[in-house]
Amino acid sequence: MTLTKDAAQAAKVASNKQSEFNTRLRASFQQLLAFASLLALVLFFSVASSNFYQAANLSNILLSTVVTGLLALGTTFVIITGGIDLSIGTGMTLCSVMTAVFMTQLGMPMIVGVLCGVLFGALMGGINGFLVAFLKIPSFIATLAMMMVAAGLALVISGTKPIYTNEVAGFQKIFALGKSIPGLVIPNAVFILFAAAIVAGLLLSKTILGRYTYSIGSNMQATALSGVNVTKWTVLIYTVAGCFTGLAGVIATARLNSAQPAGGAGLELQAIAAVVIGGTSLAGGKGSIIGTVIGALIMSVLTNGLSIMSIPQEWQQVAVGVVILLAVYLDMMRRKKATN
Amino acid sequence: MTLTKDAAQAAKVASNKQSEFNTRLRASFQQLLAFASLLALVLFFSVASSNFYQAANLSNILLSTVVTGLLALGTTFVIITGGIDLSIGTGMTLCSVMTAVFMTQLGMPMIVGVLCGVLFGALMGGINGFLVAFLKIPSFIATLAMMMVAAGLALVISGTKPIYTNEVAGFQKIFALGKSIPGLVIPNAVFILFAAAIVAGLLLSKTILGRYTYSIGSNMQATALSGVNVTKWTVLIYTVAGCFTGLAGVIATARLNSAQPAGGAGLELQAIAAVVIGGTSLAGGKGSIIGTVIGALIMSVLTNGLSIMSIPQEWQQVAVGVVILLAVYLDMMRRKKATN
Amino acid sequence: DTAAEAPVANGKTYIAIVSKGFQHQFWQSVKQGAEKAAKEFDVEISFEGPDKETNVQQQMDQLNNAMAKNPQALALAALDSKAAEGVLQDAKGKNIPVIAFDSGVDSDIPIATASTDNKAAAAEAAKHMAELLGNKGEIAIVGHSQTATSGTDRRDGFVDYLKTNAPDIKIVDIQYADGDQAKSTDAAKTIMTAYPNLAGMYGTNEGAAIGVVNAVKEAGKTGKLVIVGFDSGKAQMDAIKDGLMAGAVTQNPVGIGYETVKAAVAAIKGEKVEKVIDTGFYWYDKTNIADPDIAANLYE
Amino acid sequence: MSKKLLRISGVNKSFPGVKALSEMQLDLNHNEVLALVGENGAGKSTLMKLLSGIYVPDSGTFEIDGQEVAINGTKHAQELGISIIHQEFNLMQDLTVAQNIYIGREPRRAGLFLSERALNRKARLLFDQINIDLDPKDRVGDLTVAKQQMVEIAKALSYKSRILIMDEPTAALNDAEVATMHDLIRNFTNEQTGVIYISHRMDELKAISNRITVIRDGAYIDTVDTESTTMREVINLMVGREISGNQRPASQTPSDEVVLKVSGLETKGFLRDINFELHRGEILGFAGLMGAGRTEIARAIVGADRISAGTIELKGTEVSIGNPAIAASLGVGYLSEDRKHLGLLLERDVKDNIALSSLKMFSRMGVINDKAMKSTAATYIDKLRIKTPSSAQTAKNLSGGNQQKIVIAKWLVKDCEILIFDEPTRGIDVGAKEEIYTLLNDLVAQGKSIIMISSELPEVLRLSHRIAVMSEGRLTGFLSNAEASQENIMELATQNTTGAVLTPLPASSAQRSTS
Ligand SMILES: Nc1ncnc2c1ncn2[C@@H]1O[C@H](COP(=O)(O)OP(=O)(O)OP(=O)(O)O)[C@@H](O)[C@H]1O
Ligand SMILES: Nc1ncnc2c1ncn2[C@@H]1O[C@H](COP(=O)(O)OP(=O)(O)OP(=O)(O)O)[C@@H](O)[C@H]1O
Ligand SMILES: [Mg+2]
Ligand SMILES: [Mg+2]
Repeated sequence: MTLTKDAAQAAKVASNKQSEFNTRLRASFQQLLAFASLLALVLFFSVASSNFYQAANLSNILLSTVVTGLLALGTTFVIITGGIDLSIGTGMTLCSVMTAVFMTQLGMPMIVGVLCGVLFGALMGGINGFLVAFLKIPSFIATLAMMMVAAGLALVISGTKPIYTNEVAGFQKIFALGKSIPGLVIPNAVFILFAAAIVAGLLLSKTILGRYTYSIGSNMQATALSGVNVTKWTVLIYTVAGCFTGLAGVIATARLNSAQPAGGAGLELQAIAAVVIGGTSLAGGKGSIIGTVIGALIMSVLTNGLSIMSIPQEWQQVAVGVVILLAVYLDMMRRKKATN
Repeated sequence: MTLTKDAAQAAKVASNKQSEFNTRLRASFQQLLAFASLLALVLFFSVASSNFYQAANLSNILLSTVVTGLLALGTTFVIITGGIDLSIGTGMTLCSVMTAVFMTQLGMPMIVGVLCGVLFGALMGGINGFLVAFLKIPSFIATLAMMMVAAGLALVISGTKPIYTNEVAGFQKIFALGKSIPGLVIPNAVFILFAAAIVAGLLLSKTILGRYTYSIGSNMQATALSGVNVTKWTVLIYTVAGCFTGLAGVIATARLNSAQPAGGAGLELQAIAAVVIGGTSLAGGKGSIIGTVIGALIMSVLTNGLSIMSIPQEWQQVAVGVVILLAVYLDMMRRKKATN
Repeated sequence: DTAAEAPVANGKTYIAIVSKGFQHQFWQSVKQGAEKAAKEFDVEISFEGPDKETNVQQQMDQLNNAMAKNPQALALAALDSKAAEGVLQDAKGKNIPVIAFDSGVDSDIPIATASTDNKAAAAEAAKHMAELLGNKGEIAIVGHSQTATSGTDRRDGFVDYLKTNAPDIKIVDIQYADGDQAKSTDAAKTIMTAYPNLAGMYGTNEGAAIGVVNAVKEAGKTGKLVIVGFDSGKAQMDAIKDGLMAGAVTQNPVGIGYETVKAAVAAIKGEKVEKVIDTGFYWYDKTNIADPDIAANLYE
Repeated sequence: MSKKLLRISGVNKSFPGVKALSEMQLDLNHNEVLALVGENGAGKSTLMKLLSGIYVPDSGTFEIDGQEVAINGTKHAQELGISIIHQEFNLMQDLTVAQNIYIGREPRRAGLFLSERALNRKARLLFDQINIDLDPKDRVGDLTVAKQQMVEIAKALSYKSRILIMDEPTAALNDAEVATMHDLIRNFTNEQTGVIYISHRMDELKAISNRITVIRDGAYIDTVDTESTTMREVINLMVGREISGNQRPASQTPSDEVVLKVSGLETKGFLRDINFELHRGEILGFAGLMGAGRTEIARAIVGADRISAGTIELKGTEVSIGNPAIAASLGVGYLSEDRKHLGLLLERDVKDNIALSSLKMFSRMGVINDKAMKSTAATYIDKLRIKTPSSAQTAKNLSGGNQQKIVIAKWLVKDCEILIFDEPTRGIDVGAKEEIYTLLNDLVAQGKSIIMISSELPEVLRLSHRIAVMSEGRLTGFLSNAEASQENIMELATQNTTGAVLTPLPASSAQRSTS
């Protein structure tokens, strides 16, 4: 090439730097603005009810975010690959049952039981990944089937009865109230959620796995043509996502002191909603963990706030729907502005 | 132009015709094969239980397909555009409540009430379409919000109580048993389903609306740049889909002689599963009504057959999950073979 | 509706009620009873319950939210007593009296329980079924939940009674349909297809019972099966009046709600409350449906 | 002489209803650029996909340095030293330039962790080496088509490959960038390496290739030495018939009637003070360097992008065009430069694509008349020589050039008063180009008006009555056909610029007669 590296060129480089800085600034501004809906909600409820902005209630909100939050973390990976995971709700239930079985019927020590619970989630995720990547079954269908299978198996394995874990030494501590920050009683489970979020964030932004997650979601064929073993990595990504489902199952068990074999269905939509509110695109290729955490918090602040305000429950549903719409719409508007 | 219309050209035209014929043949072969999973299931259950292949039971199966089937018809349109509709389950419930309100509290004559019920569905669909097309909110989020709003409103409007429609003259006939085919008692509702399927099929394959449905799903941007008013057509397509939700609501009301304000959640996943089992791609651009009908039938044959066999319910769920996987997988294999 | 700040602002007593559900008729009737008592005793209440009776977590969140509103008393129908143990301890620590209702709470903390015995009520239904069938024949059950206690108690009470008192009645199938009328209809119809000789069916709540009635109607087998149900509601009462259904057991959900609030008010005032408030159940059929005693316990 | 670097013989490949290659052969020497030419759908891309492990041949042998190889999979092809730039982009839009180039080969720490800094450094080093002006940190989705093409090229060069296959790499580039690319290729070829180069731009074959292999209808025709052959001979081999061409437009002058008047048009990001008029029966060419803003003007006019200032008048009345649908209803059609993303319905069949803009014409009361659609499609399949087994073939199964023809046909069917064609002949073979030129001339003869954006100057010069030249979002001048030459266009195209610097034109195109 015959580019003459003259003053003009230098000027261009300088202006590039400038615009790069602008881009960065804009990006972090965007991230900041993502908080805005959350803050607006918190502010609103704080004004609306004096019971809302109380240490105990804030800890409630965090607590009620834990399980959905963990599920949302895992499913963020899957959604960024362009897939979807409908099995997380009942899958979490199955993991919960398995954790209880491991610890009570198989008599594993607490730590081992917890580990096996998480690994069981990984196994389920791996199966999802296998179905999607090897058999090329659309993730919606593969995980829908897994959702049904997990719901059924949870009932079969538990004998349709709750399995109680009170006897398992130390297990309740996982969910118990910690007192790490003076004045604020924050349950251990919340720390686990944040630790998990940090791990997820690092995985996604700093590792090969994360890079391929974005790459596959952005253009699977091109990724494959570039010599990346897309099949293998897809299975891995789903497996990682499964770990979060497993962890959610463990924590749900610790919270309820028991594995509840029914239910879980519906949680997947909540978790996916949290992910999407957090700015991750269902088309794949785009998304962030911090967004997901904010999304999950928005969901639980909403539910909590409306209930604290003693809004009749049927109106609560309407309100949640409308606020989700608003949050996503405003977020989109802001993004648009930020990029213009 | 310098085209020489010689013998070679003529030969080429002839071979074009030949290969076009082949393409058609292959396409209909595929369509035929889509029945295969369904037939295999029917065959299996007929052998497994002598009670299965009975006129009365077949009519049961058809009957239990009606509501999900109608929902699946509507959502086929939305899915072909590349969207998704999660609001059909609780939306159907809201339409049911509105139909009952129209006919009892507002005292509309039966026919007008039915029409208004369907139109109310169209309105909801139109709102979904507006959110998706004008505000550019991802359809998953828009319809998830609508799902919550509809669930809430159904309770609010009904005062959380069922609304009974026994007094409405002629209304029950809609669902009642017809005797159109000697020997086989087929409820009117089933005819309505098939009529609706035919209308949907014609809309999709023979009209501009259908063509745009495919085009938008195939490449929205290209369609827009081709001078198609994508926004307007998207709203229309969602509105049409909403009509089917409305119709499902009307029929559900007629069947139960009342509008049941709670519930409906979960139906959307069943309907979407039916659509996808029927070969419509969630990526958009591809799909057919006949496939959806077959998909819906597969779902209800499965549920009915397993329960006729008195399989414990928890195992039924597992079996449904596995069979869905198999059906989709085999269908994919067949398609692959058909195109190779 | 009542403003959020009302309990604090005007110093009215506030009682938080967390039930097992809120959408279904049964729970709406409980709510109605509670509201009636609230008016009568001039207290504020809130009434919440999970979307489904399998959502134990959601109920836990609702319990936590209720506690955050600093109620003077807490009323609870626990989906799982052990899961709720933590909140109960919390309430005890804060000296908030806890009243249990519906199927009760398996714990020492509640100072009173306003409930019916689901098992006994189901046994009553079984008794009538056995009588109507002459102690023999094949029957089936359409349940509303295979995990929620109300579902399992109403199933087990029924099954156990027949096992001991009418061993010739064979329960050939039990299917669960979430208390959804349409699903229950489909389930009941498949059962009838699978067991053509079926002589009777039992639905464990309003949705299940009406589903059974619908199924019999749709299958054209009106009058050929003995149907017993649970709960009330207009459709079920109509079915009984029309002779489609032999009868049903009703609990007194309005009474449960009323008694719960009444007990809570008493507890707040430091008055003594009965440990067990049995709100009872009643068998009703064509013959007694209009009796004032019975009618008072039925709801449309 | 040593063994051939690559030798292909007896290769057959069929798709359902199409025999794409039959008994194909080809050989590539060391230190050689072998051009591969043929009409649209001749089988060039298919052959290259066999080489790069995407398709498996039905039969045939491949030898590298005399060693027979069976290529199974893309990764294997890479290991054998074959790297390819596909005709269609294979980029991850959401990743950055550097991330795209080194996907699957990113510098790692502890096997799992990424080092973004090392990655960007590596990319920058590569760009310096091969002298490409790209920022490693730019998101690929934000780049123009031309820049994306550069990313593809950089990616292919980043593999230490011996055989580089380039499938129409210059289709999206203008002459200056083409020259850059040719330099890249010259630097790449040495005693160990060779290049297979596919292009429909005849002028550049002379500039870059050593030999030219011609194929037709999936069969091998001949290989000639570039030095000793004229392009006319190559074209005749290619199409098997005589092609007329290379005249400037017939002296028939456009009328004075102004059909489109753009005044003071600006967009928020880029365009500044755009003023021009389009006359009835005129072809107004738009020339400019990559990123000059031609596409952006077109998009702004049809309402695909928002305008921040300015007015648009159609036949003297001011109009406000909010979206392309309004534009189309006012008789303004826009053919996008990016056929894959903005032009085609890949999953739909040929006739659906052709009829997309004019569905209303093929329907009565909303009901589609499939027969009419089919016969119209057949007409254009004939007219534009679209190579397809039938009008029911799925668009994605057509060759790139034939896909482009479908997109053109779509707008020919629509019957717009004003057509804006953005790089209409991208990827189209010489023969078909002539036919399209004829069609465009026919259209203006009928009184239609055309804006033609093209990066191929000879094409602009040949067709346009007037040429508007752009640079960095501004119109820098208008030239009448008579006064325009490649030189004065380039002068205007680089006027007022700060960064981009005039690059000498490729020898071949500069020499081309423009009589
Ligand atoms: N996947 C496919 N399925 C069916 N037919 C195909 C497929 N891929 C290519 N073809 C057909 O094979 C023939 C050769 O196509 P190919 O893409 O190799 O042409 P090409 O020489 O690269 O043309 P162009 O210059 O237009 O890019 C064409 O007729 C095309 O329609
Ligand atoms: N999607 C985009 N995001 C950001 N900037 C863009 C985008 N598309 C174009 N641009 C910028 O807009 C300007 C004009 O680009 P445009 O595509 O109109 O140029 P062009 O003259 O058509 O050139 P070519 O098509 O040959 O690249 C360029 O500076 C380009 O960088
Ligand atoms: Mg090609
Ligand atoms: Mg351009």
